[in-house]
Amino acid sequence: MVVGDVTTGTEVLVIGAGPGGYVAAIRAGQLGLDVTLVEKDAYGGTCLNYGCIPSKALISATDVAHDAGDAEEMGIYADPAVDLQRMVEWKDGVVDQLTGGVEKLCKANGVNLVEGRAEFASEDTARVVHGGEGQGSETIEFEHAIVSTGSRPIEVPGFEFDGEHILSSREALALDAVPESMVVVGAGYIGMELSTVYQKLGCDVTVVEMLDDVLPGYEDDVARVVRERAEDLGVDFHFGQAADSWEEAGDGITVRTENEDGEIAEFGAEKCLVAVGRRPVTDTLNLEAVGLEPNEDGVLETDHEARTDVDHVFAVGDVAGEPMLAHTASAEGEVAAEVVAGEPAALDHQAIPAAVFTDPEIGTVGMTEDEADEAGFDPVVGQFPLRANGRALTLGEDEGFVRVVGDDDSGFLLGAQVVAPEASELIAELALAVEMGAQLEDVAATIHTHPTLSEAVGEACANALGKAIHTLNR
Amino acid sequence: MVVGDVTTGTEVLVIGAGPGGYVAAIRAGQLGLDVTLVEKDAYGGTCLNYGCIPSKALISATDVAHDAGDAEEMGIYADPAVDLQRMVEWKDGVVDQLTGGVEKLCKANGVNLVEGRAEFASEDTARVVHGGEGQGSETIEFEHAIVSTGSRPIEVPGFEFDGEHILSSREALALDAVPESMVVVGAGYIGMELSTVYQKLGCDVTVVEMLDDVLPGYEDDVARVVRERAEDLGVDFHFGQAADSWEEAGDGITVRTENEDGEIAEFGAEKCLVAVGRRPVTDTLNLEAVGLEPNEDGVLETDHEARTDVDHVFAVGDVAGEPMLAHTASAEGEVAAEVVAGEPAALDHQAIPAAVFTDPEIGTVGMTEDEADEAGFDPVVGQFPLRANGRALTLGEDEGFVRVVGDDDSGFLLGAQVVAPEASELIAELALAVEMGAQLEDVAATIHTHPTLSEAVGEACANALGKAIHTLNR
Amino acid sequence: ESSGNGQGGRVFAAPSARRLARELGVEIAAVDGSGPGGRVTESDVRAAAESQPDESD
Ligand SMILES: Cc1cc2nc3c(=O)[nH]c(=O)nc-3n(C[C@H](O)[C@H](O)[C@H](O)COP(=O)(O)OP(=O)(O)OC[C@H]3O[C@@H](n4cnc5c(N)ncnc54)[C@H](O)[C@@H]3O)c2cc1C
Ligand SMILES: Cc1cc2nc3c(=O)[nH]c(=O)nc-3n(C[C@H](O)[C@H](O)[C@H](O)COP(=O)(O)OP(=O)(O)OC[C@H]3O[C@@H](n4cnc5c(N)ncnc54)[C@H](O)[C@@H]3O)c2cc1C
Repeated sequence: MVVGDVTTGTEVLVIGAGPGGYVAAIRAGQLGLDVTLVEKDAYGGTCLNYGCIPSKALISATDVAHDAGDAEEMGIYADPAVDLQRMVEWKDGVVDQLTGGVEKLCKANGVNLVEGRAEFASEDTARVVHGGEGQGSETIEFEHAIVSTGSRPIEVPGFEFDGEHILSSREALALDAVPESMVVVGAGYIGMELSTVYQKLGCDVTVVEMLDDVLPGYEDDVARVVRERAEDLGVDFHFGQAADSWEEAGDGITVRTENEDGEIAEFGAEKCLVAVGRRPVTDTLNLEAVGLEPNEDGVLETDHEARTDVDHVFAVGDVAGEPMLAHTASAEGEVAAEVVAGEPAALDHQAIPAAVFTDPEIGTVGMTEDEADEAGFDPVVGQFPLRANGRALTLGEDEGFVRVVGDDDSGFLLGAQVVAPEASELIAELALAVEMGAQLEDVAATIHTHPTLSEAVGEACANALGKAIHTLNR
Repeated sequence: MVVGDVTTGTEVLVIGAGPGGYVAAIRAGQLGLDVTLVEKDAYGGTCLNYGCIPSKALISATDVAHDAGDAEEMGIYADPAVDLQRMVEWKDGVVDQLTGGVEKLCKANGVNLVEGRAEFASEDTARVVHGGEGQGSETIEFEHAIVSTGSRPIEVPGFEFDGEHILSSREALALDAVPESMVVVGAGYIGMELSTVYQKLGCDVTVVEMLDDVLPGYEDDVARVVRERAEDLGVDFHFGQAADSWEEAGDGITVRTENEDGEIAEFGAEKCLVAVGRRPVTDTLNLEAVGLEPNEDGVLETDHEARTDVDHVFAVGDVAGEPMLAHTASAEGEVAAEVVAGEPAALDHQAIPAAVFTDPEIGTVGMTEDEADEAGFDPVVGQFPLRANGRALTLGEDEGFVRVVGDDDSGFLLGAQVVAPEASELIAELALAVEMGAQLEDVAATIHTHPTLSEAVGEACANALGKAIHTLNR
Repeated sequence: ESSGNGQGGRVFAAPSARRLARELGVEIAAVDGSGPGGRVTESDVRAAAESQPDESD
């Protein structure tokens, strides 16, 4: 045994304190379990430190400046200057407040916090190497383990992150000055959120994407609204282009891409952000020791109780695969903790909403029309354009729509696609409706406050029933 | 018969084209009824022309300017200049777009539009005097009438609206320059919304209110959040003061108020806005001719089908009394049209949400804790502070809370009080929940997107059940 | 085939009813709903639990 090594025991060992892990730990603590949470880096994980929160902070702050500079039509004359370093410091303050809160909540719920990197040593022990030189290590015996080690950005071959020329989203959220120009590789949600921010901050953004539109996985008409707005802002898109190589050139770099036909294109920029997806963190856990093996995508597969193939080991969050979203991680974390505590919990959610914080935002939940059709339903669709919504006009933001998909036979609401200002909030009502097994009529007959964007939600449902007031019904 | 007088007939005569009347007319048209809509002034009524829409347009535009000027902490340096005249023109453009839309929708649904002032002539006829000199008049025979003549601002004796010194909300929404200073009489929702706008535009606002806090009718802790924010902005409040008289003084006026003890106070200002409530418009309709009489508050009383004491006459919207809200007017309008068409419609809504567009906003629906108690429920309350919500922090707006009231025995959600950014949108999910008879658990178990303000809604419900994650449970 | 509970992986019941089903050991996707559109209510779940053979030993 090395110097400083001790052995401790716990009922529940949680590895990784992101929104999957810390929520699992708090819930386990609430349920009276003895729980130990190990984190090697920062409480709150990717989400609070390098993901959701920093990105939304910069998006919102940028909008405050950008909107004021773009409102002459409203009689507002301003030429805001942005000090990115100070904006990033403000963002760091927000992060600190939230991560500090997570730490306090863990303690208040009786969670033992251990700083260090954990790996499995056997079926029921893990070794934790504490951070920092000579801090020693410890062995933790556990009855149950919850793995919540999250994910890391995928690197494109030849584009290793160096923090100077080639950035991951993490570094792009902590720059101290706005680059003059940036090539963004990947038009998924992270690439699109950050392209929008930097373009609004005055950076010339060029997006290169292998597929033929932004936001793969979203329906064409949803993606189009976001792409057209980004184009209006000045973002330059190149589709069907795979990032091939790069080299330094003058003060910046040249990024080379290749299309299907093998044709090469070159894009000069100060920096390059690579955002082509994320991969579960399973390679550093010594999973064999506990008898587990991730699948070919690096994912720890789980059942409806968030349990892996090894009965007393659970996996939640990004490490358990798609959808890689913070609220999925937390929902899974709660279920895992409750199952460990012997409660009849299950991952039987009918509705996992998702949001993209572009301009305008996107919010989706449940099935698209095509998905409903494939699932054997008889889809009926209702739609309402934002330009017919009074609140959208008073906000000066009238692009987008609310679409709902129901089943014609039963009237059940099956899903919704919203592209609109505050779509991330509007989707909440629709998620509740889908989760509860509401009918289109239930939402249409609910009174929506005037003047609000949520009136468009009610009207889209009414439209599916042929009785919307503020749009013509099919 | 006077020159130019003609007699026409209609199945449904709708008097007044506000959100009550035009929605009734469109719905009646959709249901295949022959419908005539008479409006003396402007399509869309108070709501679109002088109320909801203009006020929200100015609130939102003002915030664009104000937020940017108040964001040094975020690294944003701006000193926006506002040209109120241009802002009001932009607002007028928004109004025109919406009122034009209303007119088009009426026509598309086969509604006969008649411009002029209507009054009853007999049990089944109304006389319409067309607008403008020599435009003539017509007599309309109707089978059913829907009265939707709305309301007008109450005048305080001695404070007759003159459009120069003493303003109603309508005039305050159409000024061509920001006054240096303004006394606002009345701290109800209209007074508070406009005080906030003008203070943010640089006007020194003094609010005098007879009662002892802002927003009478709202719970103390809800009102307090809004009052304190307004005070931080610089609004000067004087409670327990009744407006007594005013006189010109130099370039402006002096407003005199009196407290309970008969003590007089004086407030100098450039202008005075009086916003002490609204009263139904029933005095110009010649109601006796149709056999109706309003109650002592000027209200036309109606039953659950929006029907008055006279079987074939309905009343909807402000003219039918509290709550005087645009979405109530529209909901009543739909019901009246459906009842006329022989559908089994009724005003059986369980949840009428309401919003106040102050800073932060307020959204409420259903019962407060006290109301639940009085109604014989066993109230259980859940609350979640915005400062523990990640999205609120990333918006730099972390004041306020979400509160939910449930019944401990049955678990049913009975009501909610939200004071938060976007409270007007957040209340939509809670209104659906109350309307559908959801339990606290249903909302708590629904996954809310991260990071959104609506997570606070889910957590408030979880808190009521003793299992919120991001706040300590009682 | 008519749409209904359990179709396309969807269960048309409120979370509270689904939790009750788990507590009572009822497979909710197999319960015929009596609510609007065939929505499964708490009383449907209770009825299903009562008519279900006792599987405990
Ligand atoms: C730029 C960006 C924006 C995003 N925006 C959103 C958004 O708006 N909404 C949304 O829902 N999702 C968003 N996401 C995704 C979201 O961040 C993840 O889905 C979420 O963080 C997953 O949570 P998790 O708990 O599974 O893992 P993580 O948050 O990744 O946390 C894992 C933790 O485990 C720790 N760890 C790993 N290995 C070990 C070990 N061996 N020992 C000890 N500790 C270990 C890590 O240090 C980390 O703290 C975004 C991601 C990025 C990158
Ligand atoms: C400043 C302000 C802000 C407001 N903000 C909100 C808000 O945010 N949300 C909300 O829900 N409510 C708000 N309201 C209240 C809202 O405007 C009213 O509740 C709503 O307009 C009521 O609709 P209505 O159809 O009953 O009447 P109105 O909108 O008042 O319409 C009545 C119409 O009838 C016409 N009329 C009257 N008499 C006759 C006649 N004899 N012949 C022909 N036509 C006639 C009038 O010209 C008018 O167009 C606000 C009000 C004000 C003043």
